[in-house]
Amino acid sequence: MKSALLYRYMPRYSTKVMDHFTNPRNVGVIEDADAVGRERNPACGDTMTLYLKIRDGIIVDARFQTLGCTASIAVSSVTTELVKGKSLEEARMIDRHCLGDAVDGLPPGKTHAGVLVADALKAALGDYKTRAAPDTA
Amino acid sequence: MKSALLYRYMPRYSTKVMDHFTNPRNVGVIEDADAVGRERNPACGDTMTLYLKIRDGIIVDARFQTLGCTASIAVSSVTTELVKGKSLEEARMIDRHCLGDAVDGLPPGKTHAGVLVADALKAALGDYKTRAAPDTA
Amino acid sequence: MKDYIYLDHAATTPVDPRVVEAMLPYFTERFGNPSGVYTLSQSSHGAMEEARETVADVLGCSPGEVIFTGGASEADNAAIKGGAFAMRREGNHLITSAIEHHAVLHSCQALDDYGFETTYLDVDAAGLISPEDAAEAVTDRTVLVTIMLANNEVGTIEPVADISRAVKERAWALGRDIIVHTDAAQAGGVLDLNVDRLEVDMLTLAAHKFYGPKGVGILYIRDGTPFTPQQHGGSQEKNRRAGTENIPLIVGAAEALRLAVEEQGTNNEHCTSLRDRLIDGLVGRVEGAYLNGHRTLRLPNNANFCFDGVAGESVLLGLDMEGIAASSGSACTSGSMDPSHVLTAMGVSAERAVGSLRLTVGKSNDGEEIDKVLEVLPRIIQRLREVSGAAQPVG
Amino acid sequence: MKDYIYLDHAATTPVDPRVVEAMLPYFTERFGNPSGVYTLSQSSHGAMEEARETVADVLGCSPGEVIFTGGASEADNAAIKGGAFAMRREGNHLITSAIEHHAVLHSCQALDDYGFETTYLDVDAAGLISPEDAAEAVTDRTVLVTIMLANNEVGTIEPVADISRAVKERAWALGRDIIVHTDAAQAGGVLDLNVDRLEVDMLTLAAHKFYGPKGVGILYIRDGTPFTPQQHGGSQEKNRRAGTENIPLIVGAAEALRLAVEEQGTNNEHCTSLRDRLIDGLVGRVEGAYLNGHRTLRLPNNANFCFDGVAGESVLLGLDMEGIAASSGSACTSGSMDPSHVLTAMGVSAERAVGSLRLTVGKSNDGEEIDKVLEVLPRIIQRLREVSGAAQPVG
Ligand SMILES: Cc1ncc(COP(=O)(O)O)c(C=O)c1O
Ligand SMILES: Cc1ncc(COP(=O)(O)O)c(C=O)c1O
Repeated sequence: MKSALLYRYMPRYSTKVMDHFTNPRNVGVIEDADAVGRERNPACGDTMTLYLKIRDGIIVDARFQTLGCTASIAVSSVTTELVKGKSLEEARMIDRHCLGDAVDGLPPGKTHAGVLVADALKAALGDYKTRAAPDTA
Repeated sequence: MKSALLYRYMPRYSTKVMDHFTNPRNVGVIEDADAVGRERNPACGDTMTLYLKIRDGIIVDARFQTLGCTASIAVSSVTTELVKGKSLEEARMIDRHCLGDAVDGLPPGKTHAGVLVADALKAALGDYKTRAAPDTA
Repeated sequence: MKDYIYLDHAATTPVDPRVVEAMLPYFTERFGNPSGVYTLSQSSHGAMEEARETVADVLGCSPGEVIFTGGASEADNAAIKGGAFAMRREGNHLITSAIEHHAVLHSCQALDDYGFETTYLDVDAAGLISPEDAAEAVTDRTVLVTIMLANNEVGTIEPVADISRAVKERAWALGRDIIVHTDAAQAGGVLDLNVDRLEVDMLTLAAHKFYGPKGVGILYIRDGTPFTPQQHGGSQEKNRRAGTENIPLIVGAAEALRLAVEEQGTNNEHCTSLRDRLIDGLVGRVEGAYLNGHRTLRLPNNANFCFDGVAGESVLLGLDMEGIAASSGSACTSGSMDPSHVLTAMGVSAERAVGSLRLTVGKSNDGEEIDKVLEVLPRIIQRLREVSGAAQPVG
Repeated sequence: MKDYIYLDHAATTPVDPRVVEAMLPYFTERFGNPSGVYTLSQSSHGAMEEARETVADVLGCSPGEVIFTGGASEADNAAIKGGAFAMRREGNHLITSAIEHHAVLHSCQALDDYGFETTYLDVDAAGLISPEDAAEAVTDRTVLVTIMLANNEVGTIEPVADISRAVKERAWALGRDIIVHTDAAQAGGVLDLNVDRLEVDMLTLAAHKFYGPKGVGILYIRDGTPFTPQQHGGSQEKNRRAGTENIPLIVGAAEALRLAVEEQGTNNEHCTSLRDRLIDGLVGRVEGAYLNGHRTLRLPNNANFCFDGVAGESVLLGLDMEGIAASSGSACTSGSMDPSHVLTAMGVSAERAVGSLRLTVGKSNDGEEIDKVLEVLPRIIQRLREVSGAAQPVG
């Protein structure tokens, strides 16, 4: 079969998703992270761990590990790029819609990827808060 | 469209049916008939009139008029040929199965043609009996 | 002169070679199951969604409101049962007409077993359904009304928008909402199919009636219309119709509809002229010949007659022997023993219905063919009348 | 080397060019509606009846017991609902397995609304259903048992004849008769389909699984089996399935089945060897790789794995980028969020099911292609495990 015949190929994922899936940025662990957020989507089993390094209220480094579908991996990757350099306030404003936009949209049925990553980010920011004020925990 | 493409043509009707439909024998009325049988299938509307000329217990002539489908016309025609020269006894033995056989079989859903003609024959034979013994009527 | 004169386009049409061309790659090359995630699947999926958009453009709806089925019968079954069951709590009464296709009539009847009741609206001598009658039939239990856009036997075009408006207004007056479905199987590529102008909630089409393939139907379901799927399984067609999508035929159906609508003006004009040549050449010239259906509110392709003193089936065989394909609403043709329920509902007597003949023209017919029919058909009728003894036209 | 390596034959197959050839005349030339009386119709009708005989030969039944439908989903729906409704007075209990296709499971579920109840039999770790369990599930209300001949996800072949015998004997002991249906959609052209040896009353096939067209299914109904038609309308298929018959696809389905059965030995051998090459090349070589389903009682074309530390969907995308088409029973692939009900029923944990991958080979695959997969796939898994942090195989 000739691939030329697939001329009407309709990518389900945006070029940006495919780029980040193929070459995910900032994969891995930050050993001395200031904040860690871990989320698992109980329905589909996708799991993300987000590691943040924070200096003076600014996210200076971010890394991730994601077991998940293409969308989850791509959104994870984009998110690490997105949050770097952002203040904690700014980071707190990032929700699943922002993340969807950041990968030029997610196809129907894949919006859970944005939810997973947004939740992991929230969890990481929460973790930072908890660590900063351990006695109020 | 080329008719050559219809090579797998599966005739629903036997050659004999088509022959008698195309060239029905003994169409018409016997003005001085000795017996007339008229039947109408109330369901499909097919109607047959059978005229018989009878001499010394032998059917010497038979004619028919049939408003009906191909099968009814063909069976009518075949029947007029079949009964000619037959004794009344012999004619009485002719039922729808005989008539179906006489046209080399009727397709499924067309057996009512045999019923119609068999009934018309029976009616004609009954008519003859009635005429022969008017006072017992 | 072609070998065979096909005048049964209402039964089915040949697939347009351009449609075959459009389908071919999807059998052997772009054959992917559209629910896969890989390129080949996405290619099928894309083709299917393009087809859906093409259909939606014609219907004036959004693509998500279009479902592909295995035929018009399936679409009718799904619309009627799917609508009725979804509205079960609201009532148990359906309204249809006495001249619907069996796919509609028998779907309604099948619902009897589940506590539904159906009113079958009468038609006038031309086969027209009255909007007033329809409105009067609405009760506080009515959930669905289904009325065909054009009749498949006699070609009469029904005032669907008027009927829909009448029944909906009546229903609203009773404080309720009802679903209006139309079986437009005979109208594809021929009449306006805009669902807003038709004011319908559901609509059925069959590709094989407009030079598309058999085995693929289209069901329009207006967004928000209550609908209980009738074919269960996978989540195809947004859970409204399970089963691996038939991509080649879906592509073919959409291409056929696109072409038919594009060429609608020319084809309708062409067919109307051939149809009228048939009607004018037979009615008034052959004694004991009558036109069935409405003289003007009829499909461009449909000419339907009764001939006294002959049986339709015999006429068909006679025509076939001359290389002409036609059909009849007489009993005996289908193996069923009842005369056409359509002719009966229009008040045609059983005697007369025996002699019914339907000639439905198509885009590939020409005037020469019609002339051949006008020459051959009266001869056949004359010959059969001699056999039936009705050579003198029956009073 | 071909451009694209297609390993999703369980989802659908390309139509064999010989089958396309067989279908083509029926689109444009021999297009007649088989219910007409004229030559063109009789030609269609003859082709359809020939197709029915071809299928009947394969099933070892009489042609009148074969119905053509719009797909396997329709056939499953018709068999289950049609059988259950026809037996309504005898009882309201159905038996099926937990690993059936959704067309079966959702048909059973749809019957809940009508007072039916279904027992879903468990399977063992290999996906096998036990005849004893089936027999034990029979009650004095059981009317129908439906068990697939081979599972579409993991390829496990079920002991359908044994199950049928067990449930029938149990039912007879209770003084009753029950209908046994099998969904053989994955087994067409692969396993023995003789209905007497399978001891079934109804059987479903899908042409597009054996190099025939999509959109046409086959339903066998043993003479005398109670059956209430589900699609109402015309009297086609002896009143068991209304709708204009899809002649080209019916001809294609029969020709595809004929070819598949004729070439069954060769194809099965070919597929088994490729399948085993895949299994042997992955299980035991890639760490954290597990075979799903039975090692030997499995379809010749089916290899199904779980890989720890990756999500199936990502593997599919990775494969697609290398020109390889495969599928996964993981959630996320279908848009549905649930992991495969088949893997779940076999006791595979949700965590592990995330990493499922199905590779189903076909007659046009070759060893070179398999070697390419064996080279590419471990790399993809390795790369994804780095992303997930599970580069070390998960215990
Ligand atoms: C008005 C109408 N409705 C429904 C149908 C059913 O279409 P199909 O037989 O293709 O399912 C037809 C044609 O047969 C029709 O003319
Ligand atoms: C076992 C089984 N049953 C039923 C079906 C349904 O077939 P279709 O989607 O062609 O209707 C399939 C394939 O999808 C299958 O594998």
